[in-house]
Amino acid sequence: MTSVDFSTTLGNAWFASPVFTASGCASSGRELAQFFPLRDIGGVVTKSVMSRPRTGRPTPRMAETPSGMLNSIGLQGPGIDAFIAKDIPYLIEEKARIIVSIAGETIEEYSTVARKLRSVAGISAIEVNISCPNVENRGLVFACDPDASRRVIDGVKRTVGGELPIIAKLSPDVTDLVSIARGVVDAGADALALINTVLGMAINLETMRPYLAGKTGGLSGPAIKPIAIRAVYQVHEALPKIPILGMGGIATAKDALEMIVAGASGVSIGTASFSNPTALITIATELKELLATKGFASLRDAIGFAHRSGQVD
Amino acid sequence: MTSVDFSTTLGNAWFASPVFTASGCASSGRELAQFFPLRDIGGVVTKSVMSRPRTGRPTPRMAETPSGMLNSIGLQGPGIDAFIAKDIPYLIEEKARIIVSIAGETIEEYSTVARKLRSVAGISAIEVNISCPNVENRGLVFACDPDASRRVIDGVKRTVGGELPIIAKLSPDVTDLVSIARGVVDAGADALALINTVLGMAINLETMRPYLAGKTGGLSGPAIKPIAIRAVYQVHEALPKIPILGMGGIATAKDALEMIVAGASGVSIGTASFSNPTALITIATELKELLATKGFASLRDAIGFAHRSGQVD
Amino acid sequence: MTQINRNAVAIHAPIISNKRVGQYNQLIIDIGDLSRLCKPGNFVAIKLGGQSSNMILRRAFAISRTSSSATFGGTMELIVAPYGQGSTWLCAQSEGVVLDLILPLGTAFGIPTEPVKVLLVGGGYGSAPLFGLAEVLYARGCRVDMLLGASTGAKIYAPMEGKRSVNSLRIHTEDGSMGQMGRVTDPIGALINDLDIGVIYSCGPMAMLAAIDAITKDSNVLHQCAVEEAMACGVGICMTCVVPVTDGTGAVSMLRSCIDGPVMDGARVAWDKVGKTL
Amino acid sequence: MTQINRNAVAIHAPIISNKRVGQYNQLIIDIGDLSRLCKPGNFVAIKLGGQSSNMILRRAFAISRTSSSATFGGTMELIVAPYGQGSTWLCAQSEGVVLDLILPLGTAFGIPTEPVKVLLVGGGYGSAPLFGLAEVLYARGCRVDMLLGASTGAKIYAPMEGKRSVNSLRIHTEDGSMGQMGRVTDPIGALINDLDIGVIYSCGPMAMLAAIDAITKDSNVLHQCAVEEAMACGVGICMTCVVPVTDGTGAVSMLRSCIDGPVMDGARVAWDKVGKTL
Ligand SMILES: Cc1cc2nc3c(=O)[nH]c(=O)nc-3n(C[C@H](O)[C@H](O)[C@H](O)COP(=O)(O)OP(=O)(O)OC[C@H]3O[C@@H](n4cnc5c(N)ncnc54)[C@H](O)[C@@H]3O)c2cc1C
Ligand SMILES: Cc1cc2nc3c(=O)[nH]c(=O)nc-3n(C[C@H](O)[C@H](O)[C@H](O)COP(=O)(O)OP(=O)(O)OC[C@H]3O[C@@H](n4cnc5c(N)ncnc54)[C@H](O)[C@@H]3O)c2cc1C
Ligand SMILES: Cc1cc2nc3c(=O)[nH]c(=O)nc-3n(C[C@H](O)[C@H](O)[C@H](O)COP(=O)(O)O)c2cc1C
Ligand SMILES: Cc1cc2nc3c(=O)[nH]c(=O)nc-3n(C[C@H](O)[C@H](O)[C@H](O)COP(=O)(O)O)c2cc1C
Ligand code: FES
Ligand code: FES
Repeated sequence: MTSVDFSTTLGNAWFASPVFTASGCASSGRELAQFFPLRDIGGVVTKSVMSRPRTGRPTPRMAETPSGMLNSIGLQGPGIDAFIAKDIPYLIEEKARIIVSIAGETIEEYSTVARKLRSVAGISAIEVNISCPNVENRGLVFACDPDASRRVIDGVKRTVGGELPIIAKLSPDVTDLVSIARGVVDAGADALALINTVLGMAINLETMRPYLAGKTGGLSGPAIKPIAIRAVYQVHEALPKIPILGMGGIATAKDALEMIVAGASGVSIGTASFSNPTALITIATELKELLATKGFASLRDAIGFAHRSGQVD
Repeated sequence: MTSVDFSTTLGNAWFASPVFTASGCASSGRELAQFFPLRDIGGVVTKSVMSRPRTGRPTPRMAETPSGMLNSIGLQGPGIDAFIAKDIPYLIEEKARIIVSIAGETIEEYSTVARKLRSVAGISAIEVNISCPNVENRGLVFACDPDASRRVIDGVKRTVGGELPIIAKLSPDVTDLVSIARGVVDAGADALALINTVLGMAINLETMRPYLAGKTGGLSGPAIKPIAIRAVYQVHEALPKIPILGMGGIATAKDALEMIVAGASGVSIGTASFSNPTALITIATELKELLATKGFASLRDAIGFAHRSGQVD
Repeated sequence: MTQINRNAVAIHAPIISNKRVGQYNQLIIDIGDLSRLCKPGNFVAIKLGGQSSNMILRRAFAISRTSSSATFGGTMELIVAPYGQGSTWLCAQSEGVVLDLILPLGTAFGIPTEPVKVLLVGGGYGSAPLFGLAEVLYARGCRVDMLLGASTGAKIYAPMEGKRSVNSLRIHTEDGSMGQMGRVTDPIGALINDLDIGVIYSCGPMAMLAAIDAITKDSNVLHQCAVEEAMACGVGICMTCVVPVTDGTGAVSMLRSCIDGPVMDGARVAWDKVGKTL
Repeated sequence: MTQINRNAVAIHAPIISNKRVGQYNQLIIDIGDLSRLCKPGNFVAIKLGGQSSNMILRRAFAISRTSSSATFGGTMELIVAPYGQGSTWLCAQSEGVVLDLILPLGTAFGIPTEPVKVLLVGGGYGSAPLFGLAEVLYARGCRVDMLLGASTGAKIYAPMEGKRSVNSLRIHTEDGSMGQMGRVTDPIGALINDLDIGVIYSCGPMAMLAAIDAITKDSNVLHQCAVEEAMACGVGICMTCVVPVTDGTGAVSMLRSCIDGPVMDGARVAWDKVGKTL
């Protein structure tokens, strides 16, 4: 056992471990609980929940790509009421720390969902997934529109008040990620989640059509790790005081450490759990050892270290 | 030998094969010529040349990533005068078809380089690499700025006149690729090259610093193929009449066909040549067979086929 | 709410043999005592391509049969069609290679408590789990008739020893190169009447399953089918593998075929909505 | 303008043996007649991780020695440090595995036409090509002294049979676990005088090469060094592997170490500009 202080904070929320699930990659938590106790990880980031139940996109919803995969789930889910009634109590019973991811099709929907969560006990933070099409603006993804992103976060912040930290989850598919990040922070985001999937497509040469029923899908997995590391590095450089939950292709403890020294205060593990359901535990255990090997007394010392470590020039 | 008509056109330029090198991935052509005759491929897209000689970025200039690589060469090159004096005559002697890629730090520099090329015989097209930092606008990459992209292409078009086709090479690192594409087409681009590398970073855990001396680098290789396919599909859907030179992660004939049915009139092979110097030949041979197997009488019939093929719905 | 198969564990297990059978490979893998927990219909998720693989997802394979022997604690058989990158890699692995597996996963075929007359219908490698199933049904005293189909004869998987538990075996190929020419679903209607079938068990392409449902819909024949949707995780956490299923009230919801399936009640699958927006 | 090694070809060749030697693996590969075209200093570019590899680039390895035998047409030896994903994979491959190679690549050490006194300096696996070089120099009648260094004893590669072509062998380790404690470059100044050295041949980390240059700069000793920059292609088409080199006039340009190197004239490398913006 190493003596590294492994704890981290996102806004005013404290977590014993910096390793979290990624939204949409752990379902309700029950399935992973068969492989490890949910209280052993930093926390469960739940799949993005909307105001009403959703059946999501037709199948095929996935296609594998080199060192990555495309998905187009379309935010299938039970809706916020059923979620609060069934999923939250289960996670509390399992003593899991909970970050609830919320989504919406309108600015108003985000606030509606957030309002229902305000009075629910046992939640540590709200992650706001703004990578959704805005039905009020030609389906333009909120996270790709600086103004819409700000307004979503502003609405959620006003609804939730100052207590629950708000984590704004951004899309990398933008020209100027730093300015989007600045905008949502100005609007009240306490932390940022980087990155959501990258828009991609694969063609099925048997059918000669896009593989996914939804045509385009979100690219995740190791293929996007360099994009994620760059995003975290750039945003941490511009906004060094804002905690970042880093994700995108993390599959090993080394990947997690790369993300942390680039500027992340915690990491989410998504696609890696699909092939290795105990990935979170392996990564956390090895990350702790790796931090010790590299001479860090605490996780905190490693956050953003790549920006500070001795430049040879 | 199959009887598929393998020829393609980019603007008013005709090529016997749709398989080209990618700019910056074939040096001056001499090195690949040791592995196959340059006249056997669609054409050589030369590395982006600027007005003056450049030494480029310090090393390390590369880092491997899962199914991809990052590079930060910084447009090392001999400058347009030496290029015209030495490289063009060599390629002509080898009977290679030539697409000259040009770059600049200012809108003026692009025109200057284009002006020198105007009177050079033996060139089939000019590819304008607008993924360069604009020194007159805080280093903002031209291709990320709709206005600057348009002005570069407009300048080159005015300089070159209507004869040589102009191919505008775009960066995928933008919020709205289609609008950038529309802009450069309005400004006179005859064709588009999609995609340039994706901005990324890798951290060296030995030094705890970014691997590349230039910190960020361009991600290429199979990892970005889904992003490239999506880009080509989206742009072809919006601008079906504009020929596209598709690239990004093509390593096999199947990859090339995916790109073509997504909407590309030709493909450039970049990173794949690094591990397999004869990749262009293998891909071209197998692509021709694959087209026949799939029942296409000509390459032309396959271009954008994924947009037309029977929808099951 | 359905849960992931409660016996599921991740293990490393060696290949004991790998033989070419027609257009398939038959792999025998030493899984020890776990073999007793695998039921016909369950599947295994396998990591493919080795340590530095560019394939980041597991592939699912139906557990064709299990057995226990003196030499090995217990083994399972897989029937693999070498098709794309992953299955081709798997078929190229030789004896002794250790595989990374998660198993058993998914639901199993329901076994009737009393002997009934059953028809097993398999398409392509879909026949694989039917032989293990036939053994169990036969042991229960059921009359077991089997119907296998494929595009061509080499894609029919019907091992000699498998036929022991089968009262009759009919083969249909689309090109007529083996058995009758035609689709495997063509004779089902007649067979139900002639053989007085009570339950149909099926495994194969979704179109085949849907065609069987169309035949059994207005009859008393039960239809237990193993569906096959593209699966990213196999353990219920990704929501890629969903199939539209109707509940008692007629409402359709998207259920995960990796944990609510692969074996499902054919009558409850909303076949007309597979691959469509609900 | 420099050209890629004109003998370079892409081949598939089997591993004949793979043995652990200290912290290295010694691989012998059957390359047939190509062995005659490989010169000390040349390297080979190898594809790693198999068909479905997530490693898309080849790795370069110095050709340590070549030989021809009765059994095999011709072989080459590589000395590989299992370090990251690629080299670990390579070291795990057993006899019979067929590798995908491009060779020979790069420049070779210049061999003096008359016998001179030479000092060969190797750091870590950098000593690998020096034994093959020693054989050639020794056969030319040169007096060959060798100096090897590493952080620790297990990282010294100095095979028994290699010593046959060497008049003296000195070892320096930073932790003192083998030979003298200290850096391999510490004794060079004295040795040049004591042994009346005319040419230094070196291979190892860039910092070691730079340190040797600092010692030889103001002397008459020639310095032929094999540089090592990260290489994406190995055949001159990517421009990742550049080293700053001065021409006659003092102008510095970035030359590709895969085709203008790896062996370069140490005096022409602008050591203070390596890894810096020009
Ligand atoms: C529950 C379940 C059980 C399965 N059981 C088996 C089994 O017992 N034996 C078996 O071989 N495979 C089985 N599969 C399919 C298997 O998981 C892989 O999809 C298959 O091996 C192809 O993987 P790949 O990496 O070779 O091809 P990929 O490159 O991943 O291609 C996969 C794609 O090809 C299609 N495809 C897969 N196989 C074929 C085929 N033979 N002919 C035409 N198209 C095909 C798939 O629908 C998918 O779109 C099963 C899948 C599921 C979900
Ligand atoms: C011209 C040339 C000749 C070479 N000759 C040899 C040789 O004879 N034997 C050999 O083992 N390697 C040799 N290398 C290095 C080899 O190409 C690979 O870089 C090495 O095997 C590591 O690859 P990897 O995939 O295991 O590690 P990767 O994960 O790719 O890591 C590579 C990184 O690690 C650094 N690195 C590589 N090896 C070590 C090490 N041993 N200790 C510390 N850091 C290291 C590299 O500088 C690079 O930054 C040579 C390289 C070049 C360019
Ligand atoms: C199948 C799947 C479903 C996802 N669903 C969501 C979601 O509901 N909400 C969200 O914010 N992100 C979602 N994501 C994105 C992930 O949370 C994560 O940002 C992304 O996958 C990158 O991380 P990874 O490479 O570790 O998977 C989903 C990703 C996948 C692969
Ligand atoms: C080492 C390297 C150098 C490159 N240099 C250039 C360049 O000079 N000009 C340019 O337009 N694109 C350049 N590119 C981008 C490629 O032309 C191509 O757009 C990109 O690499 C995607 O294709 P690929 O995945 O097949 O490599 C370079 C790419 C690499 C890997
Ligand atoms: S395959 Fe992931 S939920 Fe079924
Ligand atoms: S390694 Fe590509 S040019 Fe040298």
